[in-house]
Amino acid sequence: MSENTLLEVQDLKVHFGGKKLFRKAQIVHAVDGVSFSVPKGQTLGIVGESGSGKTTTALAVLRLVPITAGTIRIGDVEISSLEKEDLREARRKVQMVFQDPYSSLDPRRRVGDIVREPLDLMNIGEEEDRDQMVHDLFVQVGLRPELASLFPHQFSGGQRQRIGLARALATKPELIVCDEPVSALDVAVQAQILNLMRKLQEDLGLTYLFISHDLGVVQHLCDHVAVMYLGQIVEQADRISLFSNPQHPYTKALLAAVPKARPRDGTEKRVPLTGDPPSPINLPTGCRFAGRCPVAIEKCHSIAPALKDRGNGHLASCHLLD
Amino acid sequence: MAAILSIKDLVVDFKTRAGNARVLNEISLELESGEILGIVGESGCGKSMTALSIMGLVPSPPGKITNGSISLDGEDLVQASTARMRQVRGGIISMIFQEPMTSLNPVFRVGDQIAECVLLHEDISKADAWARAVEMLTKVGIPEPEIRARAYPHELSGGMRQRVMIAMALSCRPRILIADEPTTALDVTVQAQIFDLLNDLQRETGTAIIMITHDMGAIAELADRVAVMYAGHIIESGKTEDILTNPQHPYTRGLIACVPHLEENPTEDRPYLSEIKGVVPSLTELGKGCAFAPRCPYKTPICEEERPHIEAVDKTHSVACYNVKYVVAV
Amino acid sequence: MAVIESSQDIVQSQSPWREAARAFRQSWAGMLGIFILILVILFTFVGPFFYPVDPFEIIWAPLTPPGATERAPLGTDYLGRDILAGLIHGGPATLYVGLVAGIITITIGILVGAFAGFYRGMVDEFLMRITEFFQVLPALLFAMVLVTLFTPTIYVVSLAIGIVSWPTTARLTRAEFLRIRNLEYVNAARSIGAKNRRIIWRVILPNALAPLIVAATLTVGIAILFEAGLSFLGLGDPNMFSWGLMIGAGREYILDGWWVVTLPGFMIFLTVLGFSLVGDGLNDAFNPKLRER
Amino acid sequence: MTMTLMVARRLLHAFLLILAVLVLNFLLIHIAPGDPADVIAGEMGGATEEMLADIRKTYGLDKPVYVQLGVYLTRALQGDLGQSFFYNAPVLDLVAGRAGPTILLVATALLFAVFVGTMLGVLASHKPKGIVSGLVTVVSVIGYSAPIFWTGMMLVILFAWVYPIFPIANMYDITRGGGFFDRVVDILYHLVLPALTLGIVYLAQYARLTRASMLEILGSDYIRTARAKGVAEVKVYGHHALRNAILPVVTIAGLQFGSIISGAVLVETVFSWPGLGTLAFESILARDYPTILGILFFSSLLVIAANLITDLVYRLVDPRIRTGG
Repeated sequence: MSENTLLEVQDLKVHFGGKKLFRKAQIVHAVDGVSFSVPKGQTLGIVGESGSGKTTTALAVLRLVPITAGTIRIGDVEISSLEKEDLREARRKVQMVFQDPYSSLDPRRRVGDIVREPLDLMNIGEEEDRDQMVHDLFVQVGLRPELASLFPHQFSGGQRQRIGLARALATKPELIVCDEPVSALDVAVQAQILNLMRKLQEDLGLTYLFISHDLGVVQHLCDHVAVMYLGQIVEQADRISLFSNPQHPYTKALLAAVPKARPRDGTEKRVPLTGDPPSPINLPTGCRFAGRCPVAIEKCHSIAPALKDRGNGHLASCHLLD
Repeated sequence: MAAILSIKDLVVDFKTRAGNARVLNEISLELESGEILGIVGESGCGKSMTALSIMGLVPSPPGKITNGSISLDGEDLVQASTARMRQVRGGIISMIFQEPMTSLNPVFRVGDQIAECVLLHEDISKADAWARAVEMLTKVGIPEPEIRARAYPHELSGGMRQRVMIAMALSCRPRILIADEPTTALDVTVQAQIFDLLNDLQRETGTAIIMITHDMGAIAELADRVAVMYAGHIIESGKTEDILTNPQHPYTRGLIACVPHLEENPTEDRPYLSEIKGVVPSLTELGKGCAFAPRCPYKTPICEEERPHIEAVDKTHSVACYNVKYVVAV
Repeated sequence: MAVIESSQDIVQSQSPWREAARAFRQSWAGMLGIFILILVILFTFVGPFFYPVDPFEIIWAPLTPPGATERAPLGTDYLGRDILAGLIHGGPATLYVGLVAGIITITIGILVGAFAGFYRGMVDEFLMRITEFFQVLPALLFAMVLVTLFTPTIYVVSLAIGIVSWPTTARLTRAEFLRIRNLEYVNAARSIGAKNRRIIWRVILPNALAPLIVAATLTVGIAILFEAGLSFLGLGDPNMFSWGLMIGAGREYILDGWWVVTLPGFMIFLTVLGFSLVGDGLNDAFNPKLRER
Repeated sequence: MTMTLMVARRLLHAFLLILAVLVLNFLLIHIAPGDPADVIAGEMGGATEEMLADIRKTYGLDKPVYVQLGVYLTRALQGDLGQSFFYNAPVLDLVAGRAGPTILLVATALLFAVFVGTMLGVLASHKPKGIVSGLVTVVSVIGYSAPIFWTGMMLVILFAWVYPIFPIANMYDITRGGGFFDRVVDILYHLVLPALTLGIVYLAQYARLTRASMLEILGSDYIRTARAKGVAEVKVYGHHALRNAILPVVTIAGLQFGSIISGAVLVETVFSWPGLGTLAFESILARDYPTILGILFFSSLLVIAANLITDLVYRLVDPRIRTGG
């Protein structure tokens, strides 16, 4: 693990389901052997479609879902092996911003209390200073502090996301995991929040793990990008390399599928992917993408390709690149 | 080409506890046969209400069309009888919706839901209607259509369901298809499939499409012309090309600029996104001036005094803004 | 709903509970229910001071109809006891059983439902099997058996009603917990260091409380009906004067004197109606969306 | 998941529930104050020492508790629910003889409540602020709040004094002759008031439930789809919305079956309907424990059976369950 790596995830597996009385076990391989690391002060984006396991990965980093296998290290703490009180303490270093601005704030609590709660629970600062800290957090995320006595339903979606950010910042975390933080917002508000997140990163030296399905947003915000498909990373590279030189057929298809906000000139005819991603319950053998892959060969259906370095740290898993 | 649908000065009011909300404010639109018209805007701008007004499905109460006309080949749909509107809906104008997961009735087979539509509008036997349903499913690219026709909605994926919705909407060969955010709820690769499908079907059948979306990308993919809506007004309209490359209204410019668009060859240089300050105003509290004035960086005193009318800047491009020239200059 | 603009407008905080209280005050059902309950309480708790007649005492000829004598304005029962005195003195016991049984029901129900819904898995499976088992037993028959096997005191009756009634509350609580535990603010609470105990009682429960409060209100009414049913079958506490007891005793004489059963039955109806209406009002108050329909 | 496997699983489940009810009965006998043999004999049976000894022997009451449980379960599963000393007959015969009328009463009331209730609910949902809607709300609150036996008695007063048109007691008129058909008509005639009393409470609830779920469904996306393809309003209500709105009614009706049986106990007592309820009432007066426990067991069986049926019905009306497993 290099000096400035903040988050390191190795061979993470999260499987759901299992034993039930009188019922056959159905195991969902939500995350199936994922490894990545994020350097301090930078942003790793994880993109993928629904069912790719990107959100589960995010939750696993905070230990909000049970981990089946693998290690997660934040700084010098191996968070994946902690339990109970140690885990609770360790969560101070990593916080989360959620997708849905309407369900991520407890509707029965004043927003000031929502932001103050982590300070109380984690015992941060002196009790009498905490009101001031809440005040400062509000200012930091661009909200008027006198609004602290209001309830969440009195705020707009964008403002709620700001409150969510303030809550996440309260424990002074090093890593913030963002699960689609702007996808529920209107585009104009989305820009405000993205800019705020960038500013906070610059001011506080935050590290982000940024989960999104929106490639435009990921390209704008992230330094490194990992592409997930059915619980696995199929390609991972730095921002410029990934977008200008995608290797994996899935990444290529994904990029080609994004509508471009410029007039059609008739030259771009994408190769559309057919069908939907298969379910993470009955996984295909071989490469998981083979069933939809426009260039799959026989081998792809029987042997799973390995995620290998294709030069300059650009990782991709595809037999055709070997 | 002649307009098959023309909306004139349409006004829709909603009674709310906070007062009267003018959801649509003197909307005028023309749809030519065989074209794809995009309507773009943020949530609450009135784009979906425009669609529901055309379909005669404005929820009433609390909503009401208080002024204007919607004429379909010269016939005013606002004045049309309920019986006539039932013929129009699904027969002449049909519609698909944003949420394919909830837009199909969960307790009926998808084939029956399509066949029902055919039976409502054509004098045809049940067996023939079912055959048509299967044929439509084939047309929208559903594999094994005979088997899938017997499936229930929950047995299909989101993309499949949206295809079923399209099959149902086109089953009676309508002249106009209204697509309300048809791909918003879908994954990006599935979204691309639906775009291609709509494009192909449009070319094949010549059905005119009204495409409602918040996504300039979707507009660029499909639309020939675009109308941009803000707070119940159309503030700009024109050819897709012109709107995308040469937007005139400050709001349109902001809407395009605030989205981080995917670039094929990104550089290290990443400026902050440009923002539209503030939030969309509440429709019950609109002043007499331009609805966008409170957020507009170019506003002048007159903007807050009197609402600008939409005026042509050239043959195909119209804008509702007093400061068009100034905006263009900047 | 007011959305705060960036301008300097001052906005009042709107607590969800206070909003609900305001909505409740505007609901005619809720206010009517409160009014009825106040009347009933005044009648049975203040009544004795104005009408000090012993309900067990025989004061006039049996089965005297209402209005026939000034001594018993609402008539007498089959032994010649004053009906009005009975109505006044029968209230506290009935209300007591209703409240105690209601509290037992809600407590067991919330505990079982909360743990099942929060921990899921085997805990859920186990608790739900028990709940299901209790739902299979016809409640009144089960309560009848319990009361017959033990002595029918007011405590046994309350306990029996509580034991047979909790499954509905448990299911409701569980459903709410299952719904809420998937919401993002629960994950948020966990990630800022809240322990399970805090998440169950301080995060999820307050948000599940609205339907539970409605259910609790209705449960008191149901418990009162239950007590009435048991008394009607002759299984009430014979030493406590209650409306149910009057009905049970007068049942045989219904065709000889309609008032013997009708009047205490009406008191029970009125009381339960009060609770039902309050429950309705609360339901409307907690679901503003339904109200606008 | 195949249908047979599903049915097999449900049956196993039902069997376990039956066992659990028997265990509960066993526990109740032993928890009750006094000698279990006395309980089994029945307090009012005036049991002799000889009889008690006999009972102790049959039920193995001198053996360890688990042996006793084993004996009890084996006997019960073979259909031996004990002997009623009060009626001097096997409990099984008593219960079986009275089950028919109760099932008739409960089924009639339930079907009446579900059909009429649903129809009223649909009507009410058409105009959520209209007269029917208001009526449904008022009647359901009243029906919910009135003690069921009291409602029954009010009907008795009404139809015995004011308009004596319906019989107010018993299941048929023994003085009347006639063939099988006449007897059936006579029974139905006697059934009117008890079934009405029992049904009305649930009718009002189902009407209200249907109204609420109709209102929710009428605002859903797929109803908008139906309207967008030109479906007439009558069919939107009666076909597209109702098929979905009926689902919660089926669920609740299944869950409430136990409570309906409880209601039947009271209604039967009011109208002297010769079912399990009157039997329960009589045996409680006589402290005839074996019979009471037998009734509790048998009515639990009815609920379990009803739940199985509900389950199957639900599978028929909701395709999501059918294929979802």
